[in-house]
Amino acid sequence: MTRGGRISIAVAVAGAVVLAIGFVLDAPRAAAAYLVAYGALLGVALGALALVMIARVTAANWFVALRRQAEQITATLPAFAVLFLPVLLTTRLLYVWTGDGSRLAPGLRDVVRAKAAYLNVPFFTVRAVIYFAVWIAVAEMLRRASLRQDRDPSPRLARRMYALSAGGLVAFALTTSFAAFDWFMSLSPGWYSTVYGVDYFAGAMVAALAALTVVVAIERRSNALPSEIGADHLHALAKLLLTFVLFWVYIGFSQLIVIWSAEIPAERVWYAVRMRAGWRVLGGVVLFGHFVLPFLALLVRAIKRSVAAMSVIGIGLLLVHYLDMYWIAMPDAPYHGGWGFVLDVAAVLFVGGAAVATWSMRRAGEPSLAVGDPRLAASLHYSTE
Amino acid sequence: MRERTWSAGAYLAEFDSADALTRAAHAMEESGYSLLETYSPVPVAHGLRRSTSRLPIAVFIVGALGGLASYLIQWYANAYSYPLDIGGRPSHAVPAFLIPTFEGTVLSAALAAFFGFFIVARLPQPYHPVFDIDGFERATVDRYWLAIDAADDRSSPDLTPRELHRLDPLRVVRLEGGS
Amino acid sequence: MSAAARPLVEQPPDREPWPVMRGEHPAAALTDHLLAPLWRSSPTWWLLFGLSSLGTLLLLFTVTYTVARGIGVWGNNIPVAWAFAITNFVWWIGIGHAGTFISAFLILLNQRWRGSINRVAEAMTIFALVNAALFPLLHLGRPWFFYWLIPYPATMGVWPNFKSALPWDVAAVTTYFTVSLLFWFLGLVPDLASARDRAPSRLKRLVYGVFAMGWRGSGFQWQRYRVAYVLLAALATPLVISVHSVVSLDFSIAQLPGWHSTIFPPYFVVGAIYSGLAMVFVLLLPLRRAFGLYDIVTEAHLSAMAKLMLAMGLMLAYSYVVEIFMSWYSADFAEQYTYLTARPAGPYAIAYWIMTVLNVVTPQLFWVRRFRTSTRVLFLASIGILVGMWMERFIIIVTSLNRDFLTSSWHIYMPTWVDWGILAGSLGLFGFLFLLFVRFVPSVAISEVKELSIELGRDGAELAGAAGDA
Amino acid sequence: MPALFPPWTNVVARASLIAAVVLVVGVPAALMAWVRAPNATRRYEPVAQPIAFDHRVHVVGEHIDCRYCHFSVERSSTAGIPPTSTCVPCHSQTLLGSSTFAPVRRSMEANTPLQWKRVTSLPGFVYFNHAIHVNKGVGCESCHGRVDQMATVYQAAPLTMGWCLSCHRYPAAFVRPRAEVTAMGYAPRQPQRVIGARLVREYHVRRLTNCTTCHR
Repeated sequence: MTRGGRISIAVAVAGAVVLAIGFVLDAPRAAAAYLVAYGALLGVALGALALVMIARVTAANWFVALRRQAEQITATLPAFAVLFLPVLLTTRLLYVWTGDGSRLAPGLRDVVRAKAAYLNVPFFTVRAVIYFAVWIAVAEMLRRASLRQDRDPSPRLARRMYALSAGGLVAFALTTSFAAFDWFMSLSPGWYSTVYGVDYFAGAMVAALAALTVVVAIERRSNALPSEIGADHLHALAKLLLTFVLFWVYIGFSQLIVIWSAEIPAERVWYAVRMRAGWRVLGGVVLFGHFVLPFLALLVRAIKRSVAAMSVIGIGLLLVHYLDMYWIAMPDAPYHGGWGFVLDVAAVLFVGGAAVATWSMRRAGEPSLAVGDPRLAASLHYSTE
Repeated sequence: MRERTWSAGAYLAEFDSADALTRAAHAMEESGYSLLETYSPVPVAHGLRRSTSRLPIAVFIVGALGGLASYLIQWYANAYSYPLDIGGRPSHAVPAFLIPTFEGTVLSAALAAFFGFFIVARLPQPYHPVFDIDGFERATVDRYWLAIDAADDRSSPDLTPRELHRLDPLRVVRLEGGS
Repeated sequence: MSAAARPLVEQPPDREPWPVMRGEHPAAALTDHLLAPLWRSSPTWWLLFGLSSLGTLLLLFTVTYTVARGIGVWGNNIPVAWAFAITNFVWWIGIGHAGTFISAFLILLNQRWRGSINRVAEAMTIFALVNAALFPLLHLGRPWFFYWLIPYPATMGVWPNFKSALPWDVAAVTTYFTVSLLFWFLGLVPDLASARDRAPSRLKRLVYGVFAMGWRGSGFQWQRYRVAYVLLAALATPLVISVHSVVSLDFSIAQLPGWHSTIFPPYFVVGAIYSGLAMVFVLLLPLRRAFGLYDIVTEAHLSAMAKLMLAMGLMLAYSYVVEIFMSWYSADFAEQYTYLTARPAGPYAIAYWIMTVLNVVTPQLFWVRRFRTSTRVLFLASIGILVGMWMERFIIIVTSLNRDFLTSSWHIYMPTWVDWGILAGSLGLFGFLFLLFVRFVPSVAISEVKELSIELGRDGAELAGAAGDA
Repeated sequence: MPALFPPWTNVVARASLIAAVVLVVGVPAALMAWVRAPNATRRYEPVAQPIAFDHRVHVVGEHIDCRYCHFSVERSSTAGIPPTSTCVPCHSQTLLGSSTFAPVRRSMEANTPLQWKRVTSLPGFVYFNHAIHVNKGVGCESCHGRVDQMATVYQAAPLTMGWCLSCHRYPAAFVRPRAEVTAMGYAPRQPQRVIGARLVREYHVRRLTNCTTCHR
């Protein structure tokens, strides 16, 4: 195991200890902190999976050189399946639709009762199992085919990955959306938004591209990647990141303008809570850090081609992605402010540490390039000019 | 470098491929000419030194101003001059105003890019001295031309045509200046 | 083959990929071949032109009748205040999306194969927008006051209400039309210069010369041209997304079940590109045959666009699924009734099921490689998708309105002959404009195709790459 | 072969582009200027009446209050056009026999009203009430101008909607004490700012800018 892997295990253990103490002291707050960290970090893995599949079906040649790094991020999905257990065990603390409805306002009680066929813990669990089964199956099959291709560059494998990606995207779109509905949207069980699944996907794509940028930057520095992968590949990655930053703000704005203009009280309340007091400030920070700043920065060609600048943008976007998830999920979760922030940090350390440890363990010994891909040579010589 | 007018006249050589043009342009530049221009039916990477276009910056600025103007118009109209209470939404309705602001930004930026191009390219210009050359019509079809300003320090009436001939062109033409 | 000239969507690797261009084409012959339709017309052209002129006359008549008598001659009545006109508006403007999407988005992705089809798609965009703009104007009732929607210092002292979607529409559609036109014209300039220099008569040389603006293809012009073209493409791409999003807000910012849904903006954009691609096929396939463009518009193009259409169809199906699920999940009676009863089993159920089958099932054909290149399948599927997308807008508009909150005000909408006449006439006008276009404007981006042919080494010449510093 | 276009076409091309820009900007600008011009709003066009009635003589010369003839202005939506019988009492002594007065005599004998021509007319879709304006302190002069100086009355205000709204939006800038409503050449004794604010409070003047205030 690498040094990085050992450090991340230590970080995860430290986070777990603090989180465990938190559970004893204030279980609902700890559960909420965990869900937010989980949702943000799961997005990175899911986004990476989508990225691998999209790049495959759109014949993005430049991406071949970076494909292995993206695939390795998806290798954390089994860990996320295990890490989902705490969420499953704390549904009673997190979701007000559990239980007999005594925790709900009278008006909401009828609404929740009408959805009981969908919002109940057994079905919730079954669905989660299905989501993870789909994600892990697709990710692992793609990874296995890709690794096998390193030794056996037969077109049969490429064809298999192509078909898997095309079908996988369909399954991915549905499972990811419904996972977002189940795990985050149902935190406020009276509220619903049809674009919510796309919104979660948009955030996940930004996070995955940011994470990939950081990984590529680190590997460039440690010379784990060939020197051909340089400014041009970073440039392409940055352009894609810019696209998804815009996509994220577009989807977010779509949801906002529709709800804001119609002013249906049951819908408006979601934003009303999030546009008050500290949440408003946090929302402003997210808007600025997730859109304004990266948008302006990524317009500049020199920034798109600089490893250092792109690393900063990548790390920054990952942080803001967490804040975005916080702003989306936490106002509906049991939140009391105060020392709870310690638990938020602990949860990030735990989930993040565990994910990074898995990542580092599973990638060990793998070639850092998809050496069997016939397009690799073309991809390495990719030029944005 | 700007668009050339050949007011002092020019020497032109005609080639039949982009490749030949590129080679010729490099050769002439290496032998010390600096006032060169090419004419081709498709964009050719001839490697001639050129200034970076400032069009993107102009487009960014005009776009930003256009967006600002669009927002101010809406603010003036709906929040200042004639506030109307519609659906309980505030008079200064930021989310709503953002939509025409976006459109205004794109429209002004696009107009800047379009007209900016015609201004820097000095078009429309139905007449240009090169059009007086017999057979120059094929420059938009399948012929590639290299032109050297007679005002170039290195140009001379007998040396330059000879140098051009050495590049194996289809022909060399002398364009008289002074018009 | 350079990386830039690959098709958008990957070919199955165990099969020989289709070339994006076939055969050897000397530049002069290629230019003349692509310019040929400008110098002569065929009997087929005259026949189609005559037919579409009749359609245009029908439009002229029905529009004049509508303006003279008022929009009472349409079938609309409260509560179905929006019906055919707005359906046609959304349909046409949706069709107008593929053009800029293909030309602008694909140039950003460096997809050089776009050069074979972008001109047709862009022209289609402009003519679709002309048609689209007609309908809201007529729907105003007093179309001569359209300028009231523009914020100008009026003697009335009032301003448009920018919290309404109507001025948004005006801003979005006029911006889109203007930018599409500029983009189209900028792309045309080098080809118009070729036309000027190849025209058989002095009059034609003069006419094309005026529009070519004195383009002479100098290195400086080409470099700045590419900068401006890429800039316009970069601006047009978010614009194209914004336009149908804004159109979707006409519906979704209301509180009506069936209209009020947050997924509407991306869902409408997807549907727009979907129908637009279908219209590109409907126009391109006959054009390919008539002008003998088989070497330039190859199976690679057809397959890539078919895959794009499949992707759009799947995204559309996703939206349908989420909407239906969410209507149930909302636990709101009106929502549930609209999506689960009124649409699938109400008075317009036939239209609903036609829409679902045509939009969701048709594109599934394109999972099969053979169908992606069969012109017959592509053409018929495209017609089906165009009909399906028209039905979708009709369903969204009419079924949401006709069963009002009060059962006493329920009303069955039926179009009148004027409604049908305007729809048919707008198709006529579209054909009319498009036929004029193919007759007088180069319908393939000649300079781009030539560049591609040089790049692929099919010209005997080698090109070092694109000029410019973009 | 000479070039397709001679050199002078460059000048023509540029000039026509400039002309196009001028047209695109100039035509709407000119139209906007035109609708504000007196010709378009029909301001200052003296309207000939069936009898050569001179407001100057009556208002300045005889100090007759507006309300003497326009009797319903404080009670009704219309200001009231004087019937023939309003003229006769004073004029039974003077002028009644003159040729100028022939229409009045005819009207009196035939018992048919004089056909006065309307000077200030609003479109049918505008609801306008004189009484409310007068009672809230809007002077006759504010809309009708210095009638005391008009030999033949003309429309003084542009009567555009923007003109109406300019007062409806900021009534405090225009209102005057009720006692001064019919005064011509009225000048506020204190700054209008002070008086206006006070009167708006006192008369309960509201800022009525809803569409339905006038378009009912």
